[in-house]
Amino acid sequence: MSCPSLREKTGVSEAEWTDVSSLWQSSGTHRVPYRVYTDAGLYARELERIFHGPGWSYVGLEAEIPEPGDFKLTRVGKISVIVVRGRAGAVAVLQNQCAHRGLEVCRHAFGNTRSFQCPYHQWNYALDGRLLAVPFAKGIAGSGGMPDDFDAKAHSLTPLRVATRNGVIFAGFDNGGMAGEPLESYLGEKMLRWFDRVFDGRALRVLGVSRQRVPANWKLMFENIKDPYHASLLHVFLVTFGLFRADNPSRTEMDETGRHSVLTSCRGGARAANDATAQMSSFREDLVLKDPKLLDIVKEFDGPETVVMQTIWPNLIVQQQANTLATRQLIPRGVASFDLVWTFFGYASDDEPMRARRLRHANFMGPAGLVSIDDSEVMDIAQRGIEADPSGAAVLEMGGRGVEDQDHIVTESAIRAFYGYYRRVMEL
Amino acid sequence: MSCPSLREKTGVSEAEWTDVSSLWQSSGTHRVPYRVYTDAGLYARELERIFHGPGWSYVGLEAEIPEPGDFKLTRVGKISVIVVRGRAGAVAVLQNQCAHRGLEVCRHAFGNTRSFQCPYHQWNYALDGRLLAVPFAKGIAGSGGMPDDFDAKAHSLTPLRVATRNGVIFAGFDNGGMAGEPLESYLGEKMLRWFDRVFDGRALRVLGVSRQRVPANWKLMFENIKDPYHASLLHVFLVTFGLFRADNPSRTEMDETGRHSVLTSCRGGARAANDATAQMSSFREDLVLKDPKLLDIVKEFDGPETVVMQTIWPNLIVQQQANTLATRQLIPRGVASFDLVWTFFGYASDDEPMRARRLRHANFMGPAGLVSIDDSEVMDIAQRGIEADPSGAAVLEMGGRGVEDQDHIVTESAIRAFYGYYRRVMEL
Amino acid sequence: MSCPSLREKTGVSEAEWTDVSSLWQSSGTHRVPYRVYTDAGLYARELERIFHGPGWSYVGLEAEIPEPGDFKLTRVGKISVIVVRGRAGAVAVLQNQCAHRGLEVCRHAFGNTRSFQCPYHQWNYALDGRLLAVPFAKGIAGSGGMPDDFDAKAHSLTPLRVATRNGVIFAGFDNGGMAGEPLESYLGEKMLRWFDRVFDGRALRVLGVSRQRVPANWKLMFENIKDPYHASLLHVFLVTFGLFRADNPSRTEMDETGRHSVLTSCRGGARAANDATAQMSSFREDLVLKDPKLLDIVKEFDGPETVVMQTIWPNLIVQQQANTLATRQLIPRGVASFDLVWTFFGYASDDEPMRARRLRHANFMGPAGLVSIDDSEVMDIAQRGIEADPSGAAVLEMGGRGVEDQDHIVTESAIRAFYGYYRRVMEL
Amino acid sequence: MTDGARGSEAAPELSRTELEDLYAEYAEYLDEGPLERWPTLFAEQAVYRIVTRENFERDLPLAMILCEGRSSIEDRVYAIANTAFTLPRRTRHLISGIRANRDPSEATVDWMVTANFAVFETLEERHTECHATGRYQDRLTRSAKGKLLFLSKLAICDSALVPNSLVTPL
Amino acid sequence: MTDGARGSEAAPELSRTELEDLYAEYAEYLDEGPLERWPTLFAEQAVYRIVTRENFERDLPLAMILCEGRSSIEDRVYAIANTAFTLPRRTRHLISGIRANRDPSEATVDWMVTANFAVFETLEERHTECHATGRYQDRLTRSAKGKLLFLSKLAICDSALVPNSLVTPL
Amino acid sequence: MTDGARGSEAAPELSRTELEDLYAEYAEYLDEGPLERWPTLFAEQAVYRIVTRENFERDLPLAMILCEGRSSIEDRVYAIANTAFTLPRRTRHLISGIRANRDPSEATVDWMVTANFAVFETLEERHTECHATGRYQDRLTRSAKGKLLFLSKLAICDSALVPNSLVTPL
Ligand code: FES
Ligand code: FES
Ligand code: FES
Ligand SMILES: [Fe+3]
Ligand SMILES: [Fe+3]
Ligand SMILES: [Fe+3]
Repeated sequence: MSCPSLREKTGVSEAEWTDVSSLWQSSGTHRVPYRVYTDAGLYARELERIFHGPGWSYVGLEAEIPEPGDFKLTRVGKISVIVVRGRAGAVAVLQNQCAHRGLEVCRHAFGNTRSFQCPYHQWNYALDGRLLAVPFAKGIAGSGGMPDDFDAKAHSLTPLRVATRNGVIFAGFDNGGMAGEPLESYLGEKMLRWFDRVFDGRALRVLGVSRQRVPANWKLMFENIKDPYHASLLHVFLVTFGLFRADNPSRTEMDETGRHSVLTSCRGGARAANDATAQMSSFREDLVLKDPKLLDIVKEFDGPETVVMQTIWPNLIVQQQANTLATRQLIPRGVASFDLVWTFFGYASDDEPMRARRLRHANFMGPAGLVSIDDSEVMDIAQRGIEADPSGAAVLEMGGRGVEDQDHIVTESAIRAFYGYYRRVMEL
Repeated sequence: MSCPSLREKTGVSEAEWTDVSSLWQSSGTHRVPYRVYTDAGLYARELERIFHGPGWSYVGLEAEIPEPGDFKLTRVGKISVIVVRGRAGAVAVLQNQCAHRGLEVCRHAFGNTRSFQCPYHQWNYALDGRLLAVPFAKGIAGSGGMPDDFDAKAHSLTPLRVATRNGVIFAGFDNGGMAGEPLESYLGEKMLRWFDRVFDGRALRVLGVSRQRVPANWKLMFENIKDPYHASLLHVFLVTFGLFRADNPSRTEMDETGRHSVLTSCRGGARAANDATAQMSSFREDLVLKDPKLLDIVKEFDGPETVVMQTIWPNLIVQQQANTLATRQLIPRGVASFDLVWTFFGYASDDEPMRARRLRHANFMGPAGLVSIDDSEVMDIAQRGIEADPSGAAVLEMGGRGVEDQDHIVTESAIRAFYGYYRRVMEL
Repeated sequence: MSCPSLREKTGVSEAEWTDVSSLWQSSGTHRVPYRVYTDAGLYARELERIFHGPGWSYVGLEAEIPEPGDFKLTRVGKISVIVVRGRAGAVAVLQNQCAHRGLEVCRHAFGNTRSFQCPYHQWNYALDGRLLAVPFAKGIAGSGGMPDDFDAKAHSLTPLRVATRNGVIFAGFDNGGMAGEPLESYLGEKMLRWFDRVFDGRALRVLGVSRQRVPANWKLMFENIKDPYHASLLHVFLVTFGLFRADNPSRTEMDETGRHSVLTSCRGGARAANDATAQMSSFREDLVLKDPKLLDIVKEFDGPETVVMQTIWPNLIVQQQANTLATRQLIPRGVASFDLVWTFFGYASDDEPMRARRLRHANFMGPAGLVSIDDSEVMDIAQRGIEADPSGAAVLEMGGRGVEDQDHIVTESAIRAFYGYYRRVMEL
Repeated sequence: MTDGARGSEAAPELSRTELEDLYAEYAEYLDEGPLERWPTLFAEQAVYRIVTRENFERDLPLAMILCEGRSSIEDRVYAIANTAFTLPRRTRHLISGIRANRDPSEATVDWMVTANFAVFETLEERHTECHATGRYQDRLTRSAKGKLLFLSKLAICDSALVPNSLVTPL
Repeated sequence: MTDGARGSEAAPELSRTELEDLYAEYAEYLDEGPLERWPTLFAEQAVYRIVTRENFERDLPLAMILCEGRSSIEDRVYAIANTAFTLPRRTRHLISGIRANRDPSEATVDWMVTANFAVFETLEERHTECHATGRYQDRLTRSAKGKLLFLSKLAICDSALVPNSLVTPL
Repeated sequence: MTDGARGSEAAPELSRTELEDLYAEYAEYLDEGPLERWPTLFAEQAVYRIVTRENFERDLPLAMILCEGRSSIEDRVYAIANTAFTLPRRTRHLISGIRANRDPSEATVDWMVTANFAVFETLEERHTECHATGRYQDRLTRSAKGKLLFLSKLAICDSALVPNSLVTPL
């Protein structure tokens, strides 16, 4: 093929298929072979077993589609799905692929509709996916049309199983007829406690969506959030203003499988330098904001925690930092790319000052976030560094080699736990 | 490799090589597995067997290269070829690859030349491809040069076999010395009748070329043209102004192999609503053009047909709609991309009003066509919908499951016939 | 995956893995199968055996990093490396991959530093690559930190072996503990003579760097420089102004392995037309520069040679043409792309007129070079011509089929010698 | 100090800002909408054409869009909005190098204007891409009421190859 | 011959060059630096926001960057330069179709200005790419000393999808 | 109401349109041709240079194109058209943020002008791509006859990495 563009010529993907049986040289997960971030074959297996597999994927908030007929588009793994509220108020999640010839029947990120109509031949689907109408199904003037044995019921938009909890919507594919584990047991008791801290049943109000395409393997995002160690070093902004510091009381907890985890931290009062800050070249004692409104933080949850970052396998991060709340959804876009979709929200009961505060604190996060930008930049050079020579392995020995909960930040325990579960699911 | 661009990182091609023996789950072609639109291995086989195989590919019109030395560049499959009129007036088609070290010897889309000279070492080729001159072939001052046994005759620009009919040029590669079926029997009697309707021997006048790169598998283009069902639904413009309607007399005919087909329709008089239009949400009774010149159509061919769309395997569509005539050539550009090259033409004998009319009717077609834009947009989301989950299959049951000619538009018969031939050629 | 961009959809890479045992149909190298420019599998083998293999790769000039702590980034094959001058003045070459989790620790093309600090967790490395500090390695307040048996010495930035000669820096990976051939014997006596002609021990002064990404396989660049035949035909500018002409005394020399070579030519006085120019359609007797300063060339090296172009396996070209001196480094960027990095230099002892002259003569070379632009353009259509149909082979019979030194330009001997060595290394 | 278009003696009535504003409005109506305002920038008899450089240089008359008169331009707008099926998209016109010359062939108050354009397009789930670049060759006139209008507008695309569809006019 | 912004009678004091220069300086301080000069183009109470078209059209208030007042803009500049970890990059702002209208809602000397922008970004070892395109909706005012300043600036991005990070303001 | 370049008292003789037209002509001659007209925009002793930001910031003198005087610029044009082998291509220059300042170092009537540029390139069978973005740092003067000319022109490319060849000047 003659390449259509100079740029593309350089894009030759060096799919380096690995002999999976020998990929992981050691037991345990204190080493992670770099091939897991670069191998196209492993990525295909991840899509199949993890994203399109038996678990539960986050697909949105009920507050995004409050009215009957409201819908949004998103993806479970690489599969496009419509999240839609039916006439009776129930949420359905439908594969966005026409049963006739495969078109995306829905093209709008958000909207409201009475039914989904494919543009090509106007096959029309109900909000629960049922095929309602096939134009000219009976032919015209006695000619043509669909065969008599055509069964419309066998040609719906494929529905996914759906579960919601306190306004958060999860979905999953049916794999061999298995209905999937109930959402609550999937999350597990330990995780539910933290999940319910933010999603406590109060009505949510969506503030907006941010989307960024990160040029890195999706697992690097999960590692990042499961890694309290980096937060105290990379994020000068956090550290300097005491939003997260190595010497703040912190915990890392995992569910029993290791796939989910939560990182919590409790902001102390003083910004003083001390033993720990001495080890942080990130700490800048002299830094003062000209506009202190940004650090006007109001305590709104029970307990001492001021930061709670929860990661839910395989595609969700729930963020509470200062008064900014958001879900972050991961959509894999190839072995070396993923979309990070941030849905910032507050509560319907927020007063105007709180709403303004949440919007102000949103400056910390998203594609231009004063904190999160450090992470998107770091993931870029992580992927580039690894791709240049994927023959090695990451060293995950901070806080030992185990996968237990920890009550400090000097640990990579949650990442090791994550890869423990990953190895089992991927059979690596 | 460190990727040079953010964008490219997302372009990891997930070549999903299929076990071809189990690809097609059923006999017949009322199901088309989505892998045929996404699988890199099948695409490679298509290039080999279909585009670079024993058939005839359209490469242009004689009117594009009227004078000796006139040439144009195009592609047969992915192979670049020069279509050139020789000194004596005969058309040759030459592979655009220098016999020395493989350069494209010709870089201009159109032109006139006395010979083709490769820029690198100025090897010079005649208009029939013969190697005429190798600079310094005899060396300089007794040193160097080509070996005595160097046989210039073995180093020409590879000529393709060529056939023309009424000003239309076809070419093909020699496969194992087989000269290929004669063009007329390749087209077959049934198809020749329609081919000769537009190409009746009158001199043609080229009005211009349009090119678009469609982000979809090439077969989706053929399906589209072989699909009268969609035209009455998708194309609101056509339907509303009666240029094509489900209740117009229409026919679909195939050659005996099923690879070629023609779709004809006869515009009725009235734009009234009726039974059929009741089924068309596309019909807009109220729509009136402010400038009715666009619908000033003059009958110019015998017979009642007002639209004739012919598809000729593997890369040509001949279009007659209103007074706009064009060939559309398909050039595959990878498994998920093809170029569509439109050559709009009229007859040398057209008077000025007819020429103006053809140019005006060209608004219906091309990359910005009031009608054809619907198709390029639909193909985009067809490919995207299929790629998201290529595990399924298209359902082609409109008008039954057979491959016979039909005298109505409520049928996918021609597409089924196309895939019948495709399965045989591809051995799927 | 749903492709994020129209463009990318066309970029499906058709990796055409070749059965290497049957790739080269003939003995010798007067034919070069086109697959060597297009096959992703062969490219992977090239990276492994050639670029990341036991030889010496050019990585820069000492004059680029004159002071302790000065560093530059470059690549050996696809692996990112830091070239850095240590405190004591010695040059080290370090793999730019953090020993913790693989990030590029250095992001700047050039700079000066006291140590390399990874941004993610601030692991700190000395200029020789040793891991100096791991923040919180001992934990905080008795919790966390690295295991007791963590051995910092086992987690340095991987150093490459380094050799310098007269200010030119080469590096290579350790393969199975082999230290590599000494640089001088690697270059060989014949090549050293020419190498030392430009790099004679005088201090160099860097004038600047140019970089271009060429959409072609890297070997096409080497072929180009090893090909005196093209220079007298393609480069009208050179020929017309007598900077290089077929009838000038010229030589092609190879080292004994065939991997390195040098092309020399001696500019004659007169610009007159003669027998040889009669064969050159490139010669334009009438062409006169309005500003003759460009051709104000000063003889500065012993011997009659006015042009010396040396190619050193696998990634260096040393250029002396008129008074412009440069190294050209090749960095492969996929099977169909490479970066060409030009470092233009003079001598620290140059007076101002010579410095001005070198900058003026730099107009001949680089991405906009009056001469070299011909080559980058030609390589583009070489790659495109070959990719369109990689089933054939290049014909390299100019000057016979042997690989001997030649004392004229009408030869492809050096290219044949190059591929002779290539076949041995690649076991093709 | 003066701010005349070239040949300011001959066409004293075209100010820099008026000229810039016309092109700014042109881009605004296409990029921000409502698209229905776009035809109001054309004279009633205006001819609007988009052609490729390839056809233009070969003297081939084919246009990708050909509108003969403002009615025809309005029909195109209506069709884009109402009859055509198109994916959600957004365009962005950058126009620079706007240069006016008094039309020497006309006794009326007309100007020949040329400019360079780059049009970017953004589709759902995709990054913004350069969709077309090219050259405007326009003629301006004034309505009876003095409003500056396009008497003709020709957009010449540099690329012969359209990235899929050309929906929004250039 | 005149060179007034539209409605030149009402706002005779805004010259074409002054308007162009403000946007030229805006681009210069972001692209060439020093970034510290960029806040000097804003009024003390200025609000600066970058939003996506997607949120804007859905009436969702989220901004990717929200600065309420020049102090807040200065904090953002300080953070980019001093606390954020970012890869070496360079941006290039192309701005066209700058069009000023007298703000009808204000008695003070204010203008509403709209313009189209395209911002390109260049990273190490990569080619220059289009990073964002979109629309400015700005309000200008004059300082006591007569300097033209942004009273508010809203950048609406066409794409909802940022290519990795948004470091330099749009 | 005025339309002066900045410091209009000091340089009353440079109108906005004259400034814009110079850059419009510059782009036109490069993009539309004939290329032979391009050197006519330079003063006889004009220096024209294209450098990368990388070399510029490291104070390295190398230029990708260095022309010392209009003769040398004419030689470059001649070579592009007559001696160089180049593939068919078309460029498109978008220039914005043109800002003139009176040159404080000169007694003569000179201006320092800066602007941002984006240059797009289109090759056969390929889509239009962004080829380079960057910054102009120019000095203008007037010929004896009053024609505005480049006394020097420096184009600083943002990217250090050229997409294959740099054929048409920036
Ligand atoms: S493809 Fe959806 S209706 Fe035909
Ligand atoms: S490659 Fe064509 S002449 Fe050498
Ligand atoms: S990845 Fe480098 S310090 Fe952690
Ligand atoms: Fe972080
Ligand atoms: Fe159609
Ligand atoms: Fe050369």
